[in-house]
Amino acid sequence: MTNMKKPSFNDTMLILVFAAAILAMPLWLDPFGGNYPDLLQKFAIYGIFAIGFNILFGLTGYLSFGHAAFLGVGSYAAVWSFKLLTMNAIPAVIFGVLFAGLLAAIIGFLSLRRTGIYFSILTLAFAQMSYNLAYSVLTPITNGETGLQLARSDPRILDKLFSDGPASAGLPSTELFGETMSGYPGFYFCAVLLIIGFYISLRIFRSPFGLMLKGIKSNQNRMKYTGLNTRPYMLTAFIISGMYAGLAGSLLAVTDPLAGAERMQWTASGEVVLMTILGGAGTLVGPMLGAGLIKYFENIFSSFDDSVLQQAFSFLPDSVLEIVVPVVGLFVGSGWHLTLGLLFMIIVIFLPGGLVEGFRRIFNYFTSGGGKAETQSVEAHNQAGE
Amino acid sequence: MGDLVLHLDNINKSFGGLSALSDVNLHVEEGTTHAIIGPNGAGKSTLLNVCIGRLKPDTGKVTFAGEVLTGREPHEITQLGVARVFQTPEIFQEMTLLENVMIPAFSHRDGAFRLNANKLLSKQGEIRDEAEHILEDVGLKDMMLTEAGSLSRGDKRRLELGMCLILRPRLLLLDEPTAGMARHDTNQTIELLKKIKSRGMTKVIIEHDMHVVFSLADKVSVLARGQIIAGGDPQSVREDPKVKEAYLGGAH
Amino acid sequence: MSDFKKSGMSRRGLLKAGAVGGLVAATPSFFIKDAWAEEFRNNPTNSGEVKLGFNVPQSGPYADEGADELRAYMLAVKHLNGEGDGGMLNTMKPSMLTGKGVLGKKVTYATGDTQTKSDAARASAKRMIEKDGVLMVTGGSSSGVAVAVQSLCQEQGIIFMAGLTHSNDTTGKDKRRYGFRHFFNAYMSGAALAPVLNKEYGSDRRAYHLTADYTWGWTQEESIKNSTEALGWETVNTVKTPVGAGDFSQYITPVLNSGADVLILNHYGKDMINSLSQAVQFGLRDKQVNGKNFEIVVPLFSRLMAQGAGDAIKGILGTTNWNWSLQDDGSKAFVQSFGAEYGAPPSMAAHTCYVQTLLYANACEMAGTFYPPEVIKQLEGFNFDGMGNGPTLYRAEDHQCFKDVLVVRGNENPSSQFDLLKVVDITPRAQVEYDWTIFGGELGPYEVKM
Amino acid sequence: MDAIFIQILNGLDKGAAYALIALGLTLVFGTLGIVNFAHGALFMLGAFCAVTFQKIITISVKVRDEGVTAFVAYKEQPYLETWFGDTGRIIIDYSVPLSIILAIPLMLLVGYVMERGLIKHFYKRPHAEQILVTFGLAIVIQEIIKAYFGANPIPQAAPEILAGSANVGSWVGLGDNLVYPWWRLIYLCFSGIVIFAVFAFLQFTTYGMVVRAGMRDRETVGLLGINIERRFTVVFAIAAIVAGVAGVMYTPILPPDYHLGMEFLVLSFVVVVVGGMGSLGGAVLAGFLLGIVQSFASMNEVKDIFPGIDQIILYLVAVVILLVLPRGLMGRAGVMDD
Repeated sequence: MTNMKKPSFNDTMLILVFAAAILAMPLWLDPFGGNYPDLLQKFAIYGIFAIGFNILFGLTGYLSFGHAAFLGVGSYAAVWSFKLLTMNAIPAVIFGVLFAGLLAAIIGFLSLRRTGIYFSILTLAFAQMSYNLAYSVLTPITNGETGLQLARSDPRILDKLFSDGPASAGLPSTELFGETMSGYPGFYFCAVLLIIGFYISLRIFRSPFGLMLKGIKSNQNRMKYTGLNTRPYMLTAFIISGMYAGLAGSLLAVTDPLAGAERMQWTASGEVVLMTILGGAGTLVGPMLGAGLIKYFENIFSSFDDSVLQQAFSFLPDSVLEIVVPVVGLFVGSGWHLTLGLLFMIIVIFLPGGLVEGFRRIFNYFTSGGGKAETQSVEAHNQAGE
Repeated sequence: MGDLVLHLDNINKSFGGLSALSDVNLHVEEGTTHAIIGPNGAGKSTLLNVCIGRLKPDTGKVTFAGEVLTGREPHEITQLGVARVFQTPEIFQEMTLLENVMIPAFSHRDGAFRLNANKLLSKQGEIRDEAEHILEDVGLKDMMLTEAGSLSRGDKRRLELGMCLILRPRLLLLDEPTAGMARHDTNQTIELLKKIKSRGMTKVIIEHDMHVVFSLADKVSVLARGQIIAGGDPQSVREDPKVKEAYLGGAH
Repeated sequence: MSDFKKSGMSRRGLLKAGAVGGLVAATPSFFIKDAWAEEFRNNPTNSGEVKLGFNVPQSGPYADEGADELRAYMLAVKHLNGEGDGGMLNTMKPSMLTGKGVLGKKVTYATGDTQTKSDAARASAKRMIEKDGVLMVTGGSSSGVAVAVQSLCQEQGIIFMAGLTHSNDTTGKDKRRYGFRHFFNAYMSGAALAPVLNKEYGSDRRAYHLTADYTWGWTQEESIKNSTEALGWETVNTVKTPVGAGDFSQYITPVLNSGADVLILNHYGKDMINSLSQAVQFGLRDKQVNGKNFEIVVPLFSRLMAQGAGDAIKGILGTTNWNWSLQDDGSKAFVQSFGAEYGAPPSMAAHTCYVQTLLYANACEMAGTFYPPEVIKQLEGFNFDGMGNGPTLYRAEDHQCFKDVLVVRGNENPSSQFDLLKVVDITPRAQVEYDWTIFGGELGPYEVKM
Repeated sequence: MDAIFIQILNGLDKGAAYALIALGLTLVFGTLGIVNFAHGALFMLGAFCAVTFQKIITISVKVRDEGVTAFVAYKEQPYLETWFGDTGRIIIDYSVPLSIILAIPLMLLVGYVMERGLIKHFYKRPHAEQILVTFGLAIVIQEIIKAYFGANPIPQAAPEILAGSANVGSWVGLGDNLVYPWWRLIYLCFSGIVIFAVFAFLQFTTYGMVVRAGMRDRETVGLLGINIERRFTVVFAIAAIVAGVAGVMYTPILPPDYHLGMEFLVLSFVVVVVGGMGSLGGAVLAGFLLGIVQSFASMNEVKDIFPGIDQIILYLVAVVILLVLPRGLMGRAGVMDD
């Protein structure tokens, strides 16, 4: 996939198309019922999470099953920043990334002593310990099951320093230099960070560092006998990817200042694994697509109840309607998990390589050419086309 | 010839009571090609693995150019100038030949770890030129953008050799470089090894094929049942009755 | 304030327009906010419908409870729109509900899945608010979710009518101006249970608590401990158990020789089902300690949990918010129409959800507007009757409902598959009331800046 | 002393459950090289075999339920009871152990269909894709169960005679105060038998020997002209049956619901990996070890010193073991190292 002589023109195009597609999401998601701030924010945030995860898993092949811990720590750090320092989003994001990076350094240092499934279980164990402690014993720091929330009585030292007016009656909201970070502004904030994150990921993919990581994935033994110390490379990749997760976690808190412990549970770790594989591990835009698809299902498909179906199929005669609605109802609304499960199976059975592979096939079908050189443009195409 | 550069002193290694190497002493001169021969199960591969740090000997030590190799990490040993070609080629199957060779090129230029995350691969002109040059040397330049996994076994071996050569090692360890090759490929490999001989690096070769040994080696040591039973220039080893008895006599 | 009903465009439409404009001008929708300050979120004035958001667990351990809640909501919508037999519309006093929708608008709804996770519940509630344009969010089956969604609704200026939530925190330290709880709480469970425990088991008992290790469990443990210790009981030990432990054997066996003669299980849902059935298997109920029969108490349980626990629940004392066997007019009317619709009696969660919907609708009628601060003012201090638990008050200071509390026992001889709980006693409202200041917290403002 | 003895029993009992689940998982891991995220779902399916069996033998006539007056309701009387009287009642009483009769063929079928229809196409695919497809399958199985049986746990009673507790204290001379539920003791014995049977099958039959050889080196066994693929089907079916009967027998201890499998999934992976990849003995050992450690960590005396230790002990032990022993307790080199 690395094309040495490829002029960076293509990458520039890719970034531009990607940025345009992300910023235009409110437009093109509207017909799909996906245009509302919360979902758009989730797309961007989980996109960041998945892109970061892909730097570890896609490049090095190390499957971490504990990335949710970094997401959670990012959230907690951000909410504490809101509580103690200021409602401004910037310090929250910085703290989220830093603390997640710190935790990633510790967990990575220990877990990277092992490879393969042993590594996966070590990361899983660390994350589950974090989750269980956050849920119970660490409640003074995490507020347990309910999740860490803002309170009017929080110190917010910096905010108090710079404003002398009395606090407003309600809770303050997160802001970026006066702009409230919920709703569409929050989305654009996340989107900009997503684009930056994507750009960094692209640069890593195209850098000698990225090449080394791919080398580790391909043949760790040869890497060692090539004179390369694989541990620091791995640890760096792990920390970077943990920092992406921390960024995503802090953005979750920025757009909605509540940090719950279940963000760290293994199911959350599993979700990002599924997103990445579903979209296409090791591809640039795949994880982002996977994240979008899963979040779309979770938020939109789960909302199709019988009354919605009745409306959607109201063009059918009543007798048909009576059959169609319950049957379709099995797969949407409370049955949305079933559809998701089926989707996982169908995609992995028919499209090894994930969604990106699917788009590539479609693209190749139409151009009836295909080959390595087209990879990048195909990916760019995917972005625009989705 | 030159000074002794590789020393194996009193190496003992046993696996669960079974002695694989007993009291092996071996000294290799700089710039020579030293072949280690011996019947199957004589401990040749074990010896090589001890040299490269993959196995830790029970006693004894390996010294290379004044540095003790025993107990060091593989990447440290490699950075000291020791490279190895494996019996089954260890290459990056999913990557292009060019990438396969570029990775060791970075290792040679930047050492065991340098992040380089802010650089673009496409801007690494000199590394690429070097890689292409090496690929030309081993005769694979035409295929440099194909995936390494699709190569024939002989080509894979040559690729691996190229990956080692770009490291500019002082010592190259080769584990049966022609094993499982057709005669044509074997000859090509011999030619290649002869060509690189002129570069003045020290080589230790483990080999079954006597044709290869006698075309390349300056010195030969014979290993049988974990012990060195004979050594010297090829001609004298060939005529050593002990060797004939233990190895050549039995085999031919 | 007076012209809040006059609005040109819906806010949602404006948001969309703002987003599109934002792309071009790089100045997203925020410029609109000041111009429409008197607007309130999702104002339905120009639409013929009013939309409510039913946010219930549809997956995860409480999915069945959530499904029952949803049934109740749909029934409530029917009744509000004048379909069906009207249910509690006919028994509620005082009531301004007409059966012609709310304020002349047809009631519709959107549903969502909380997954019993704070994040998912908030995401789902946000979808309803931002996309579906609901005016009120209701539902849920755990306190964590209730607290999380309640605080979201406060920020968003949307009224939240809590579903099943029993923690003291919901109307205690985490109470919100926009959140209302009809369900009772741990404190009230303790206060209601104590006299019955005294009567049944005497005042000289030694209790051992197993407590689910999270906020609800702790408040429950504290409440029960306080009220039993006030009776003269001794607390031998309080042990925290991990949520979702599954096998509780390692926590149950130490009870056997602890000298305790009562085991109190501060567990809910699956934890309760598992710990109770396992405790019974360990022969706790056949034991004699200190010359008394060993007893197990489950301070909070529901019919669905009783069903899951099977025979183990028989004879166990606890409290419940409501039970379908109640014979007052309101309960009878509700059970009848629910049973006729779905072929099974409603659960206590369903009852709460149904009542909450009617209460909200009625408050809108009383206020004559959907403007949340006015609706809130109507609900605060609202006294009503005919909804199943006798005369009930929505206390203004903490938005907690006060009503009689049912003390129940697992039925030894159920007459039907639904007849699992037997009402032992009804502790009158006066005995479970408490001073709202003991739990702290503050409600926050009526007006929410948007 | 009493407390320690009883916690050892608890630990063994827990360990038996862990070991049984891990056994099938590691078998599939080791021989087929498949990361089966649907293994928990197989355990759950087994538990629902018990539920189904109970449902079948209690198929009932609907009788008007006089106890409900508010609306027209019906109650049910099992045919088995109407036809066979007391014998019928006894059969119903023993429905849990008897449902193994249903579980074995059903799980065999499920295992066979799953392996032939899906798993076999994934032998050569990357682990990540195996995870995705088996996880998807687990969700589908789970949702189907939920659609049919609901989400609420369904209680399964042990036979009347085994519902109480055994006086184990008097057996070992520790006084009368130590009781332990009969069913848990039976579960312990049962799992011992199943584990032994699986080991015996692998150790003493030629069939099993080939499978074990295949675990070590699939290619070589393939070269010997043995149809290893067919044997893989059998192995997978065995794993499914083991998970299934473990699920059946666990129902009186833990009333099953559709989510049961997911709860055991993570745990069973931890057990397998701590035991060491490709090692059956390791998985069993790890199961019992983790069970006992967990029981002891939950003792009040321990919790007083380390609050919350019981929340994390499993993972803590796993981390320590994996950091000290690179391949778990008894893992072999080269299996799933990458």
